[in-house]
Amino acid sequence: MNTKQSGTWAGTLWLLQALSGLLLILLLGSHMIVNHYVVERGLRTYQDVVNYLSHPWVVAWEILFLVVVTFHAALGVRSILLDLGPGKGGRRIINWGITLLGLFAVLYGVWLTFQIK
Amino acid sequence: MLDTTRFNTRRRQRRPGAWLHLKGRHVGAWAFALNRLAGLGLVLYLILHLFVLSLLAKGPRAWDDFVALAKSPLILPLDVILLAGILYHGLNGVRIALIGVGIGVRQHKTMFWTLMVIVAVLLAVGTWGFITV
Amino acid sequence: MTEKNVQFKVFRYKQGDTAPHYDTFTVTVNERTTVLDALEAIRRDQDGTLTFRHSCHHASCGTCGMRVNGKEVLACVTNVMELGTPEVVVEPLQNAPIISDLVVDMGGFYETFSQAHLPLIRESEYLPESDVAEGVPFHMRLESCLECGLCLSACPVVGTDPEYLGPATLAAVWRVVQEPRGEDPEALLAWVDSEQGCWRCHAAMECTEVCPSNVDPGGAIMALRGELTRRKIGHLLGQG
Amino acid sequence: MVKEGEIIMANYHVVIIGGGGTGAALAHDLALRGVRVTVVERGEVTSGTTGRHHGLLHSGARYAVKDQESAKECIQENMILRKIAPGSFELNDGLFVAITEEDLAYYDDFMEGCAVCGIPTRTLTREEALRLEPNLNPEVKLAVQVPDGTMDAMRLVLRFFATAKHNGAVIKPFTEVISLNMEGKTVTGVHVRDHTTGKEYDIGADIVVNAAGPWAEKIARMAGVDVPVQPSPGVLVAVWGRYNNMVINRLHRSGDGDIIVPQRELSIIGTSSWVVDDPDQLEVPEEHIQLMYEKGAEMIPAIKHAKMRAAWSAARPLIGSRGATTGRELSRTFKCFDHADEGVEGFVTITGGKATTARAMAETTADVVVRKLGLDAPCRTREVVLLPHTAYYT
Repeated sequence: MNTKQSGTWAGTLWLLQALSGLLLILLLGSHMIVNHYVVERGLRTYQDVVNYLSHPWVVAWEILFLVVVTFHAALGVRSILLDLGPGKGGRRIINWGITLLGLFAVLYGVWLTFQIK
Repeated sequence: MLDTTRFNTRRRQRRPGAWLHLKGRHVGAWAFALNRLAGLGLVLYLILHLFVLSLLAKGPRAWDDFVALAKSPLILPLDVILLAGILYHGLNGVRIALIGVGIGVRQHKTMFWTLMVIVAVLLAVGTWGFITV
Repeated sequence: MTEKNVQFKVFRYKQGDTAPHYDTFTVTVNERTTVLDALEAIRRDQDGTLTFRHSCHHASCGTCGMRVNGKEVLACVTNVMELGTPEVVVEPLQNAPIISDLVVDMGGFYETFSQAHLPLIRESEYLPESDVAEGVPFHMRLESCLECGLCLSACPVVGTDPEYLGPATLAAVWRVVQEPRGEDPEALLAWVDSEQGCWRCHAAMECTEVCPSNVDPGGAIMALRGELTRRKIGHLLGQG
Repeated sequence: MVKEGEIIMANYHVVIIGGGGTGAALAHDLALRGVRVTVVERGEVTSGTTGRHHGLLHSGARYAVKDQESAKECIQENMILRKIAPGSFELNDGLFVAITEEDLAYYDDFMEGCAVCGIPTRTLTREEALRLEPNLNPEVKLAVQVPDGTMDAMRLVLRFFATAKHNGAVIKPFTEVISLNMEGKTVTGVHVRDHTTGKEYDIGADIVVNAAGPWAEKIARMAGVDVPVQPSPGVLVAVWGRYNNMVINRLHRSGDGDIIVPQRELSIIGTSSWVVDDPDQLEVPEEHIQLMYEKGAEMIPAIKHAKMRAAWSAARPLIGSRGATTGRELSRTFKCFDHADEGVEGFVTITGGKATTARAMAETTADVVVRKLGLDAPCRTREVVLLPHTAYYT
């Protein structure tokens, strides 16, 4: 029997992709509603953004959003690349590449949050 | 032997664009291709969005100039496209997640069209919001 | 019976050719004529070198799978007039090596498919209200899957990834899980619980659309995922 | 493997013309006897008559009154096939149903014929029959259960091919015989055209076997001999849905539309019978399709409104002189011709028979072939279990 596989991770990742997608509906929904409607007339000025991010809960919420959206995006891109049949070595490169890019995006976002004063 | 010397020399061609060959295909394949295109679009937007946010690090001037640009009516269609992508990818994603664990597999087309109605309604509401806000 | 002339634009390729081409043949058809009938008429009356696979002529053997006007069909049950096009384009299945003209090599398919160890016959679902005949030692019927390869040709993922197990094999595994008959469903479930197995599918459901024999490979793949997900969650809960 | 142009010194080489059930079983038989075999087939294997039959594993009961030679072959082969090809059949038995008083009058002859031929039977009352087959015509008078079955017309044959390949036989589909190579009055091989490459070449052979079914006459003529084959087409109709569990036959002298075979998602009604000169000219006459529906509905009324899946024709290769009118009067038995009798050496024809008796046809033919080659190799195909059909491709 064919045993070239990456074990049960495939299923777990698929489930995480589905769950992160469902979570994003909540997170992205609130991100858009808050950013554009709750703050009166939306986050228009730099000062608006600074005020908005002055609440620690807001920062935590936005960072969570960033983490989940990056995770979902990274897995999605990985899935597209895996569909191209990259072979064993290719799969390893894709896995590492996607992980590093995702980590970079998250760290950059967190760093950015603390740049705004 | 089925004359394998000859048969095995011919390997099947890979078709990396197979998912985009939609002629003669059905709703499911279209839904999948659109989902992937929307997803790719959203990844690009995410990168762009993060890049734009770097303006925040450069201080109020840079940001406020950008917001002024983003408020121009020329950007509105792009906003609508973005919202359409988000709504489509999100709601079709719900469908894929459900059928992916065996829920409503036989009704997947009905589910698709129902969700598309919801997408259309939300898109209309959202567009109205863009115009009026 | 009304008759009319239909143009058949047929994919042609012989080993050694630098590139494939299309030949056009005119065939007189009536309301009963199938694409397979037309191909036989072409070979008999116009070009004896045309190659295509066929055997049972009633959608039971699965050999005459091909693409007609861009859709995967069994030529033997595809009525020419019902296609409604003045020109009928006939091409080989996708995602398999071409041997010649409309003939593709099914070897790669069977290499994967045979690993599912699906027996040719299955338990028979008897007609409602009927009994089992006394003295019949086994109550079985032939499996529904014709092994025709239409699903593999229509699948958007098989086209891009040669290592993907593909809808027919995954459906066969699901059949064995449902009805093991001496095979080991655990080993098969472990086999398909992989990147190249049931998780590779994107639920485009083209396999189910084109299946000529009600196998519903797409449903089978989703059922495999459901089964594996239940097990995974059960495992997590059992540990937690 | 026999390569093109390679001269086989080690042992004898037999070329079989025709990749149907007979050619497959013969390739398997000869390969087991240690003979090198090449099968050439004009199209895909089983694309001629073999694949197109209704998929009935005959018990022989159908021929038990009028054609007992064929009936005996059938029951004997039926039992052998169950042993050597397990898993290839729907072993659901068959019922011969008497619908009319006239059918009932045939019962005694039928039972006597089955007894003579060694076909086991069990008579069922009307109620018993309807309990087994609730879709039967409620007018049914009685039914007789016999060991019929459903087979996969192609895959059983692929199992013969797969096993033959495994034992060294070479199968060449899409390879059409253009002419027979002859030295004087001896056939020395075949000149073929490979339709996958468009190239023509010769294959040498110690003996060429003509197993071309209804095309056997055409091949024989290439060697200047004649075989009495009468291509006799029949129409079959497949409808969606399984209307019966068992094979349903009409209890009467064989006639049109008197068999319904359940197969996969379908039920198959057969057949009609007429005769043609050219087995490539197979019509599917509209009135025959209607006849299948009508006659089928006499046994299972619901058939009348069943949705049609396919209608097609298959040409039986019956043995008989030209001039037969319907083909029904011709025997279903088979015959092997050693054309040395007509002065042509190295050339044997096998024809007639049925899918159920393909193995026996092969045994008889292989006996003739090894005798001609001067070999002493007994037949082993009664015992050797066949490989699965997938092994043909892998």
